[in-house]
Formats: sequence, structure tokens, C-alpha cells
Amino acid sequence: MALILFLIIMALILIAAAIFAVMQKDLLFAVLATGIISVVLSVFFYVLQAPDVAITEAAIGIALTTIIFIITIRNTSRNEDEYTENHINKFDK
Amino acid sequence: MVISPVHYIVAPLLAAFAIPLLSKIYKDAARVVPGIVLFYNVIISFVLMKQVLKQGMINEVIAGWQPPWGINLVLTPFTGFLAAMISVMGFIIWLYGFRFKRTLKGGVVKYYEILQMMMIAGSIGVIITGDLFNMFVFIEIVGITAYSLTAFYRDRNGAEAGFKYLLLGSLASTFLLLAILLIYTQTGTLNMAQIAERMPEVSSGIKITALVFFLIALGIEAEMFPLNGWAPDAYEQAPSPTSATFAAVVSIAGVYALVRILFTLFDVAGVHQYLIVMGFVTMLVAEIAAVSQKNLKRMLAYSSIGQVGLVLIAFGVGSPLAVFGALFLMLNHAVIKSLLFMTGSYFIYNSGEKRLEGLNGMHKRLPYVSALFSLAAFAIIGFPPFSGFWSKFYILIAASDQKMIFLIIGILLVTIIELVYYLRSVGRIYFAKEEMQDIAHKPSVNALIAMSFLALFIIIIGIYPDIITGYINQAAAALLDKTHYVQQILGSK
Amino acid sequence: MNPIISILLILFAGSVLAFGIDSINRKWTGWIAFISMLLAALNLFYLAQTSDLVFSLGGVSLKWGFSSLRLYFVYIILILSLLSFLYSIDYMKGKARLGYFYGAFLLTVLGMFGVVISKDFVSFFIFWEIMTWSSFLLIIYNAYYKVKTQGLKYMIFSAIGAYAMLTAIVFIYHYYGTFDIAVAIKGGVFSFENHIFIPLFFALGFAIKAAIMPFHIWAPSAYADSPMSFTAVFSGAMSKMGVFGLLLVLATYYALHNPDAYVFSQILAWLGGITAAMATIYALIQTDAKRLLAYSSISQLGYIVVALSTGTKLGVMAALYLAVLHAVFKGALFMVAGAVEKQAGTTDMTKISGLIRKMPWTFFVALVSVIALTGIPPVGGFVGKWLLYEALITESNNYFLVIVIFFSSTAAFLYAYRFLFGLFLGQEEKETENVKEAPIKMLIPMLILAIVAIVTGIMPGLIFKPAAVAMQEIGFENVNWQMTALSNVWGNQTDLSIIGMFIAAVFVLIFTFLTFKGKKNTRFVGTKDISSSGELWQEGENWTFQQDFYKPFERAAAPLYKYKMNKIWEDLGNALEAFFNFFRRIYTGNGQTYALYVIGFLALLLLFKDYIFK
Amino acid sequence: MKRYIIFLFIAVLGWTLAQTFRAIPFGADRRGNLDQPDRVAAFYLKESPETLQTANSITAIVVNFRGFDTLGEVTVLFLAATGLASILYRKEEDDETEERITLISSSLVRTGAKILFPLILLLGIYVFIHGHLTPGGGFQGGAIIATGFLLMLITYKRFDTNHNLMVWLESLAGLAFVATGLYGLFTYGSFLQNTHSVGTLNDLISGGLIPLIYIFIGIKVGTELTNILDILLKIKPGKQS
Amino acid sequence: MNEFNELFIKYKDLITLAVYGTAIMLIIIGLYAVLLKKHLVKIVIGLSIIDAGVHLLFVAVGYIQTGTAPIFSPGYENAADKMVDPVPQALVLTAIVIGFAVTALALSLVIRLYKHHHTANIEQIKSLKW
Repeated sequence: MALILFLIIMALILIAAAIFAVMQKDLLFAVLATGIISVVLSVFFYVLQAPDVAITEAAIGIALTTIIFIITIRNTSRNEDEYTENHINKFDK
Repeated sequence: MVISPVHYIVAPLLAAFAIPLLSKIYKDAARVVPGIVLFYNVIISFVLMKQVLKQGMINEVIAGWQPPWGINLVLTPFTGFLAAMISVMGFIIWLYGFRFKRTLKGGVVKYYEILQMMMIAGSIGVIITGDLFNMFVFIEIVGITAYSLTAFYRDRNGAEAGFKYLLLGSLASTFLLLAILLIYTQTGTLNMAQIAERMPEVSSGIKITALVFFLIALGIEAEMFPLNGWAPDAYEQAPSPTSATFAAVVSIAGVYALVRILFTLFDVAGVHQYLIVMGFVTMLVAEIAAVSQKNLKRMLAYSSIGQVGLVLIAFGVGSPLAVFGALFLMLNHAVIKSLLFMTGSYFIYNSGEKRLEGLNGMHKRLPYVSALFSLAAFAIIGFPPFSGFWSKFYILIAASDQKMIFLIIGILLVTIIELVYYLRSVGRIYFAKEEMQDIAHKPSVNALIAMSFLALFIIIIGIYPDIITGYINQAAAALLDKTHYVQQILGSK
Repeated sequence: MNPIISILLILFAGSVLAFGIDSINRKWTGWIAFISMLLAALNLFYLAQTSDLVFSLGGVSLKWGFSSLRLYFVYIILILSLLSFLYSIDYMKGKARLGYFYGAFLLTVLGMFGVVISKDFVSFFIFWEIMTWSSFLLIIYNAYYKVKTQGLKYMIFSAIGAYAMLTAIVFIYHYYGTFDIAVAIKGGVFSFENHIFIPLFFALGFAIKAAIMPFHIWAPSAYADSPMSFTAVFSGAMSKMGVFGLLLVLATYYALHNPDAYVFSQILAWLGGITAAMATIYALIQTDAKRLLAYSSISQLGYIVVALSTGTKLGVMAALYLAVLHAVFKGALFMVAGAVEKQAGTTDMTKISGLIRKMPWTFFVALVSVIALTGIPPVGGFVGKWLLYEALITESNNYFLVIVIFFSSTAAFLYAYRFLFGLFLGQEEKETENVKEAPIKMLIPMLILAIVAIVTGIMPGLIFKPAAVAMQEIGFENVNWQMTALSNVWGNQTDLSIIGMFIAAVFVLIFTFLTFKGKKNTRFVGTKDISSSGELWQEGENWTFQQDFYKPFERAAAPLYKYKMNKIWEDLGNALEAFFNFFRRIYTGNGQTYALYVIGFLALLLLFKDYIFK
Repeated sequence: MKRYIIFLFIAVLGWTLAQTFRAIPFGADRRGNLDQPDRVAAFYLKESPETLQTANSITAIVVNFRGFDTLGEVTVLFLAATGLASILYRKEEDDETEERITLISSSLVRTGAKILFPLILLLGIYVFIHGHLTPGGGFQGGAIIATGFLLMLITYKRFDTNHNLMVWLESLAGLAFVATGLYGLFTYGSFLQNTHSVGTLNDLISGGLIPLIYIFIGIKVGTELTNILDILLKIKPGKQS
Repeated sequence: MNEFNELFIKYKDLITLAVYGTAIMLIIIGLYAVLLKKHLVKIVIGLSIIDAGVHLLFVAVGYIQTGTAPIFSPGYENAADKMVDPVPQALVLTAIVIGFAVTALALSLVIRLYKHHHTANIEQIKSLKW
């Protein structure tokens, strides 16, 4: 029973994290939410008797994907609504 | 077995892994090694083609597991023909671009050559593999190389085109995965022959859903109409040898994947009508968009899409003659369109102008290249006695056998649209006033050899198509003979 | 070697050679082309005893060979082309891109020759297309800035025609299982019971080539803007390919006298009649001699089509005869226009005049050709007109058509006279003072053509003979003809030689009179030389007849000129292009929209998947 | 308006997926007959302990049964690294100083990283060496190694991945993978064919060539991922080009 | 295990919903981001969420009631009949790595685009059109 409850809670967290990742304006948090998706997903995989996939998802999804997203955000804009760089001509020398 | 289909993949892979090392030792290794590898592919494709025509089929198993358990590479006359075609085109495009890449600085050549070579190898992989998931992997190889190459010129438009391509490509791979999953759950196998064998047992709901996913995913790769938004941008922004490769290799592989899955895997009615309708819409929209293009490569890109539409129509008609025509058209398209991209690239290089105005009066500066461009333009419109005529002719005859008079009239009307913009550009080359510019970048010898080879091919096939029709006939028969395919692969257990 | 192969090879090799040699030595280009044309034409002596050439290409069985009908057209093509190539050597001297010109020209001749010798539909179509695109290359040769409209117009119309034919051809293969023209015709391909679209599509293709009225708009500028030496062949021989094709299509009708075809032939006849009349009216208002000739060409082709569509023995004979004659005199006229253009720099009839003294031989050719064109004895045109009228009056029962034809051939006098007057007669102008007679290499072909026109006028049997043989092939038995006489249905015979001699005598008399008169010491006064009347010519004042030549007539016929076919087609083209421009905006450039297309298409497929796939 | 259309489209897709997967019951046995395999799943489950003597049947599939896929997959990563390098970082064209993004890190973190790094490497190596016995393998091990490098890269400004060594390792690992495949081709007639001496189940040295190949894959994936991270970390924020 | 078995049967619909439903929801949410979010990074996030959903579907399809991981570790040498389907897991391994490669490439393109266009709004990046 506990396992099933756990599964359902996990599923809810997964969906909530996904919705959060999509809706959150601050991209850094959105990316962290995708990291959470990966964490929960790897647990999910583990529960579904797929330890190999779980490890892969954990290693690649949590650490690597998140870090490259963060690098990207660092290089672009952090706020979703603020697409444009404020000082466009800053580097146009 | 000295030579086997696996060499198609392994040789480029070895080279790709080795190039970073070799280029530390010998600076030009990155430019030379792919040529050697691609030439090796040409040689083995001829050897294998001969063998295939004798034996009927080569079924190469990987890791010693007979199909359906392991992955297998299948060379039928059909796939062998396409693989040979792609190998030859790949080598010619390499030859064409040999000096072009000299304009790139230092180590960048390495990246370019690896990606370009692997794009060709991946396309061959898509064609010769007999396993569904393996096909997905190869499609991803082609995709990743294509995205990178599209954005290879690191200007704003390159990245934009690359991103669009990547966006649609990712959607395609998503749906492809879903479709593979559905198929796997129902048949319990990934081998295409066995899937084909078991497909009648699959319940129709899941089968058709999987089919739709396949259609979307491979339609994106095959540049079918509402799914081809990436194509013009990618063709336009990629370096010209890569544009030629897109037309001559990648789109062929996409169409192959679509056709293989529709013809061999599924036994669903309505597919043919779907192909005809969507092929026609693709062709019509592409040509309409091409007519008033201002940009030469973009115009050629839309024309490419149009040709692919015609290929899809021909496959949709589905009779042996139509498939024969479709294969012939694929061959012609590969040859002619890459010649157009090659010559067009020289125009752009000379005028420094990507727009059509750059063509003005080019015949004075580049007489030979202009003549080749005109030849290719005439050939792709389908004027006899060039090779483009025959393929169109066979497709029309095949359509007439099915009494599709409106289809025929439609195809020919669209051809007239095509004719308008090609002749306009030919007219520009010969008759428009040029802006005086004395600097002429004459084509280099290797590019001239490559282009002349293609032009010669166009003329020879146009005057005497019998050289090639025998092979194509066998290829078409091999595609249509599904039971033979299944039996050959599964029977050799 | 089979003369067919050798002609094709010679022409092709000549084309490549001419194209290549241009960059080495420009002087040789014309000669190379002429020599290869000559070599090809020499093969004519071996033609008659040639057997058919059957071979397979691309899975299609092809058949090339001659027959009497085909030979008839081969002669027109090769001889006219030969003369034109001789003419070209001097005409094209000093122009750019000679290799391009001669290469394409030889290919065009090759295409025409191929069309005629093809005995199966596939090679027929192949050569037809070769002819079309190589002539396209020639049409855009002069028209630097017109490529976008004029050359393309020609190409689009040709393509529509050719593709209509192609559609019909593939369906012939579907229904009859053969590409062989003779077999297909025997099988009743062109009969109207089975598949009416097959003869209709073929007729469309040929009508476009023959510049029949609603499809003629490519013709005036194509004829007028190409180099004249090519136009001579273009109008003289290539438009006859349309006639040749119509003969093929209608052959079944002739042979079987299919009553169902009555409507069809009537429509064709009326189209031809309208073409003849309208083109004549348009020719009247042209100020450029080349355009005038172009419209005249269209109207002459109208006659031929009318004659053809009567479908009687006499009518077909008239058509065949007119086909030759038109090739002769229109070839000569275009060469005259070319000579004037070459020597005087322009063919604008409002600018030049009085060339008769400068270019007497050219004038002679023009005179003979104009006489032939208007159909005055003793020149060959008279015979053609005679046959045409007789065919229409006695056998067609279509008197309105007769009236139309009468009207247009009468009106032809007007423009023919304008041509003659505009270029050669009238006052001499200062601008034309330094004009010289055309070089000998240009004169020879013109004179040959003029002589042919005269000879055929006196001895029409020279043409009747091969024409009669040709007609037997289509299915007409017992075609009667005499060498030097015409007979009508009432049994009266007119000996042409007597008429000829009489008129020749009159000519000689007039010529002597004029010569003696010219001996007197007269001073030539230019139109602008009005100082004798105490006035000075002001800039912009019009003192010549050349301008507003037929002003009253123009005013009278003004309503007719309003309806220009050209404008309708152009509007259609513009509307299409605008639509295309609008339509391609579905490629918005936004990657997300493309993704939306994908998902939308997916959703649609998923919604309707059970209806589409079963 | 557009938003609702999109909702509709997505809803159609979701509904169809739901309908479709309702016909594929969750948790049902779709492996087929295990004794007389008619489906690949059963075959793999049967053969992987018997013929290949590989405990982890996923490893058996990834490296042997479907080894060609894995070769392709390694190639994809390799090509992604190449493509990334060609898109983002060209040493010859950008004369940018090779300055990496680093987090402002305290000495505690740095020391911790220094201690952790060898451990992480060891873990990674352990994972791919035991790929045929326990969960994990080349990819996982490679990814873990890359994580270790990532840790060092972002904490130490001066830490260099020794590009040359990386290139050598990566290329040699790739070549070794292909060479192993070719060894199978030339010895047994089939590319990637496993040796016949496969050892016994659950030994460290078992499964024939499988552990060897997985080690190559591990090295290759690790270097490739490190390479990708290295490239991404080297771009300067907001630099014009 | 027996207890779980019973529970599984009892709550089968719920579990099915939890697994399949989550996967499909992930796909849908990801698609929503891809189609409606304007920020390039958001679109790439959407793509990776879709990927996650698809991977979950794969693993879920391979799952077998009360199955064990397909590893013949000591003590499980003959437990093949209880093991879950290993094939989808192997495929997912490949798919995850490929997905990572594509994501990395996508993000590099995003960085490139931002450098040139100074914006990450996809609606403003359309210099190639028609």
C-alpha cells in the first residue's frame, strides 16, 4: 500500500514539477524543476525495475543536463519575459 | 567474408574517430582521409551491388545473432542501389568541396569533414539497416550532423536555421520513438522483416496510431508539406556542399525510411492515396513558394522539396513502373540538384550575393559553370534529352495506367511553374546586365571534375537511359516484393 | 550510315563544335555551322530509299523513318535552314555569343528534323521538346531585358502545349498499348468516340505551335525579337511543325471521314479564320517591319489551318502548298527585314524610307515576296490562294468563313503595301544616305527564295507532285494535278504559264519605262528639305507619310484593338504570381509555427485516421 | 485563439495516446515464451545468461545483441561534441582567452571537490567495469566520470582537462571499440561477434568481450561528455562574434 | 511480495493511471511548452520534458507485474521468468544519451542565437522566411 501511495505521490510530484518548469518565469528555477523531474523519474525507473535506466537518468539527467541548462541561462537571459538583452549595444564596439 | 555491408558504416566511423588523432600528425589529414573513406565506400558499393544482383540479397548479421534476434544489415537490389548512389554522390560532393574547405581556417576543417562524412555514413546506415531502432539511431546521427552543419557558418541565420531544424527533428524523433514503442509492444520484435510478418496480427487501432506517428516522424525527414518548415532554411544556410548533400543524400534517406516503413512494415489501405495527395500538395506548395524567391539557394531548396513531392507521388501510385520511376527520379534528383547547388555556390562565391541578382551576367565570368547550371536546370524541369525527362515520363505512364488523369495534368501544371523560375534564372545568367566585377573565382580543378562528371551523367542517361534502367528495375522489384524480403531474412535463420 | 543518323549526328556535332569554336576563333563559327548544315542537307539525296530505324530506348520501342508526308516537311526544314545559315554568316557578323547562337540554332534544326522523322510518340515528344527549348534559347538571344516576359511567354505556352501532348501520349499508351504513331492512328486514337481528350490535347499542342488565335500571344514578340535569320526558320519551318502535327491528328478524320469530327473541324476552322483576320488587322498598325511581318506570319498560318480543317482533298492540298509557299516568301521577307536591319540599323518604318535605290536587290526580293504573300499571279502565292478559295467555296459550305478569309487577304494588301512603302519607297532621308546593299552572302539565299516563289507560280506542279504523294499517305487517293495549270470544279483550266508570261511582259515594260524615265536629270528632295517653299523644318514636325500611315483605318478599327489577348494573359499571370506570393507566407519563418504545423497535422491525422487508413 | 487551437491539438494527441495505451495493459507479460523464444525479450533473457554468461542482461543487449545501436549512440555523442565544438568554440577563429565559467567557491568547497574527484572517478570506473554484473555500465560510468570533471571544472579556475590526453583517449577508445567489432568480423565472420570463451556467470571476467567493450564505451562517453561540458563552460557570457 | 501482488491487482487502474498518465501528461506539458512558450530555453526544456515522458513510457511498457530487474545476480540465476522486459530499458538507455546530445546541441544553438539576435524570443528570430 505504501508503495502504491509512494508511486502516486511521485507521479503527482513529477507532473507538478513539469508544470512548474513550464510555468515558472525565472528560468533558473524552471531548470531546477527539470532537475527534480529527472530525480523523480530515476526513482520511478528504479521502482519499475529498471536500475540501469535509473542510474543513467540520474547521472545524465540530474547533473549534466541541468548544468548545461544553467550554462545556457548564464549566457542568455534568466527571466523568461525578459527575452532581450538590456544593453544591446554593450558589446557592439 | 572480405567485404560486407558493415564496411559502409565502420570505415567512416574508424576514420571519424581517427581524424582528431591523424590531424595532429598530418595537417591535411582531415581533408584527405574522408575522401579515401568515401572512395572506399564507392568501391565496396560496386562490389556489393554486383554480388547483390547475383545473389538477390545480402543479409549481414551483427554480433552473430541471426535476425530477428540481432541487428542485421540488408542489401537488396533496392537498398544496394540507394547505398551505391549515396556513396557515389558523397564522394563526388567531397571531391567538389575539397578545395572549398581550404577557405576554412585550420582545425575547423576537421569538424566539417567529420560531420559531413558521418552524415553520408548515417544516411547509408538508415538505408541498409534491417532493424527499426537501429534506423532511429542512424536517423539521429544524420539529424545531429545536419543540425551542426546547418549552423556551421556561425552567422545569425545559420544558427536560426539550425535551431528550426533541430526543433522539428526532435519532434520527429519523439514520434518515431513512440511509434517504435507501439510496434514493439505489439510484435515483440524490432526486426523489420519480422514486424512485417507479424503486422497482420496487430489490432488495427494501435497499428494505425503507430502508422500516423511514423508518417509524421518520417514525413519531417522526408520534407512532406506541412512538416517541412525546416527544409528551406537548412538548405539555404548550410555550406553549399552540405546543401548538395541534403538534396542528394539526406532527403533520399528520409524518403527511403518513409517508403520502407509504409511498404514493408504496414499492410494498411489508404497509404497510397495519402502519399499521392500529400506528395502533390508538397510539390505544389513548394513550387509556388519557389517561384518568387529572391534567394538562389532558397529557390533550389524549395525546388528540392518539390522533387521529393513528386517522388512521394510516384511511390503513392505504387505500381512497379511507378516505383521504378520514383527510384529513377530519386537518382536524377540527387545528381541534378547537387549539380545545381554546386554551380549555384560558385555564382554566390563570385558575386558575393546570395540573391538571384547575383546571377546577372554570370556567363561571362563563369562560362562553363553557367552552361552546367543551365544544363542542370533544363534537366530538372524534365526537358528531353536529359535524364530528368525519363523519370518524369515513367511516372506519368505509371499514373496513366491507374487512370489518374487529373494527377498527370496537375504534375505537368506544376512543372510549368517550375519551368518559369528555372528559365528565369537561366535568362538572368545569360542576359541580364552584370555589375562589373573583374575578380573571378574560377572553379578549381577538382570541382570542375566533380561537376563535369555529374553533367556527363545527366546527358548520357538522358540519351541512353538503358544503362541504368536494368538496375533500377531490379531495385523497384525488390522494394515491392515484401514476402520475398521477409522470407529471405527470416528464412536464413 | 543511315542518313537519319548521319543528319542527327552531323547537326549535333556541328552544334557542339560551333559552341566550342566560338571561344577560339569567332570567324569560323558561322562557317562551321553552315558547313555542318550543308553536310546534313546533302544527305537529302539519300533520303528516299531509307528504311525505318527501329530500336529500343529506356524500355520504349522507338521508330524513326521517312514517308512521303515526312519527306515533304524534311525538305522544307532542311532547305530553308540551309539558306538561313548561309544568310546568318554575314547577318550575325560582329554580334556577341555566336557560339551560343549557332549551337542553339543547329539544335533547333535537329529538333525539327527529329519531330518530322519520328514514327513514334516518345521520340516525337523528345524532339518536340528539344526544338522548343533550343528555340527558346534563340528567342531570348536578343531580348536582354525581355527575358522575363517574352521568352518565358513562349516557353510557358510551348510547355502547356507540349505537356498536353505528353498527357495524351501516356494515355495513348495506356489505352492502345503502343507508342507507334501509325499503329495508334489505325487503332483510332484520334477518333472522337473513345477518348475525346486525346485528339483535343494534341490539337492544343499543335495549335500553340502554329500560333492559333487565343494561344498566339507568344508569337509576335518571339518572331520579332529573335535574330532575323532564325525568325526566317522559326516562322517558315518551325510553325509548320504545328501544321504537320495537325495533319497527323486530323489524318484519322480524313481517312475515315468521321462525321463526329465535324464540330471539331469547324471550331478549328473558325479559330484559323479568326486568327487570319485578327492578325491581319493587328499587322496594319505595326510601325516596326519585323512586328508587322510577325503578325502577317500568324495570319498566314491561320489560312493554312483553315485550309487544313476543311478536310477535303483540295483543302489539304491548299494547306500543303501554302505551307511551302509560306516558308518561301515569309522566309524571304524576314531575311529582307534582317538585311534592312543590318544595313540601316533599324526596321522602324517611321524612321527609314526610300531604300529602293540603296538596296535594289533586296527590294526585288521584297517585291516578289509581297506579291506572293498577297496572292497575285504569276508568283506562287496566287496558286495557294486560289486553291484555298476554291476549297472553301466549293466544299466547305461555310460562307462566313469564306468572307472572313476574303476580308483578311484583302486587308493583307494594306499591310503588304505598307511594308514595301515604309522601307523601300517614299522619300529618301538623310539618315539613310550611307546605307549600302546587303552583302552577297545575304542576298543569295534571298534571291533563291524569290526565284522559287516565281517558279512555283508558273509551275505549281513542282509542289503538287510531292504534295499529292504525301496526301496519299494520309488517305487521299487519286489526287489530280497538272504541272503548269490550275483547274476548278467546273472543269475550266487556266494555264498559268500564259498568265505568267503576260504579267512578266507587263513588268518588263514598266521596268523599261521606269528606267528610261529615270535617265532624266532629276533631283531627289528629302521630306525635310522644304526650303524651296520658303520654310524651314522644325524639330518634331511631321512631313513624312511614314507616320500615321493608316491613321483613318486605325481610327475605324479602334474598338477591335481594345481587346488584347495579351492583356488577359498577362493579368492572369500577374494574379497568379500575386497569389503565389501571398500563399508562400505560410512559411512564416517562426520555428514554433512550423512545430505547430507538425502537431496540427498530427492531430488532424489522428482525428481522421480511421477514415484515411483502413 | 491560437492558444485554444493548440490546446485542442494537444488534447487530441493526449486522448489518442491514452486510448492507445489502454490497449496495452500495464504490467502484463509481453516477453513471450521463455523456453521457445518467439519475441526478442524472451530470447535475450534466455541467451544472456546461457550463451553470453552476462549477469546484467541489459548490458548484454546494449553491448552485444544490439551493440550496433550502441556504436551508433557513441557516435551520436561524438558527433554532438564535434558539432558543439564547431558551433560554439573554435580556437582558431575566436582568439578568446580560454577562460572558464567558475563558481565563486569557498576553500571548503574546493577542498571537498579535490577529495571527491578521485572518488567520483573511482565510482565511475567501478560502474563501467562492473557493467555486466550490476546495474550500470559504460554510459552510466562515463556520465559519472564527466560529473567528476564537471565538479573540478567549475570549482577550479586553473583546472585543465589536458585536452590532448582527452583527444587521445577519446579517439583511441572509439577506435578500440570499432576494432573489437572488426575483430569479431574477421575472426568469427560477424561484426561485434563475441568470443566463444565467455567465462562463467557473475564472474568479474565473464561475458567475453562485453566488459572490454563497456570499458571502451565508458572511457569514450566520459571523455565525450567532459568535452561537451568543457566547451560549454569555456564560452564567455555575452561575447560578440 | 504476495501482498504487493494483491495490491497491484486491486489498484491496477490506479497504478496504470499513475504511470501511463504521468508519462502522457509529461508529453503533453512538454508539447505545451514547445508550442506556446516564447523563450528558447523554455522550448528546449519542453523538449527534454517530452523526452522524459517518452522514456517513462518505454520503461513502463517493459514492466511486468511483480517483476525483478533483468539482472542475473547471484541468487537470481534462474529467475528469468520473473524478470521485466529488458529490451525497452536498453532502448531507453540509448534514447537518453541521444536526447542529451540533442539537448546539448540545442542549447549551443540557443547561445549562438542569443549572441546574434540579442534575444531569446523565438518570435523575433525569423530572418529566414517565405
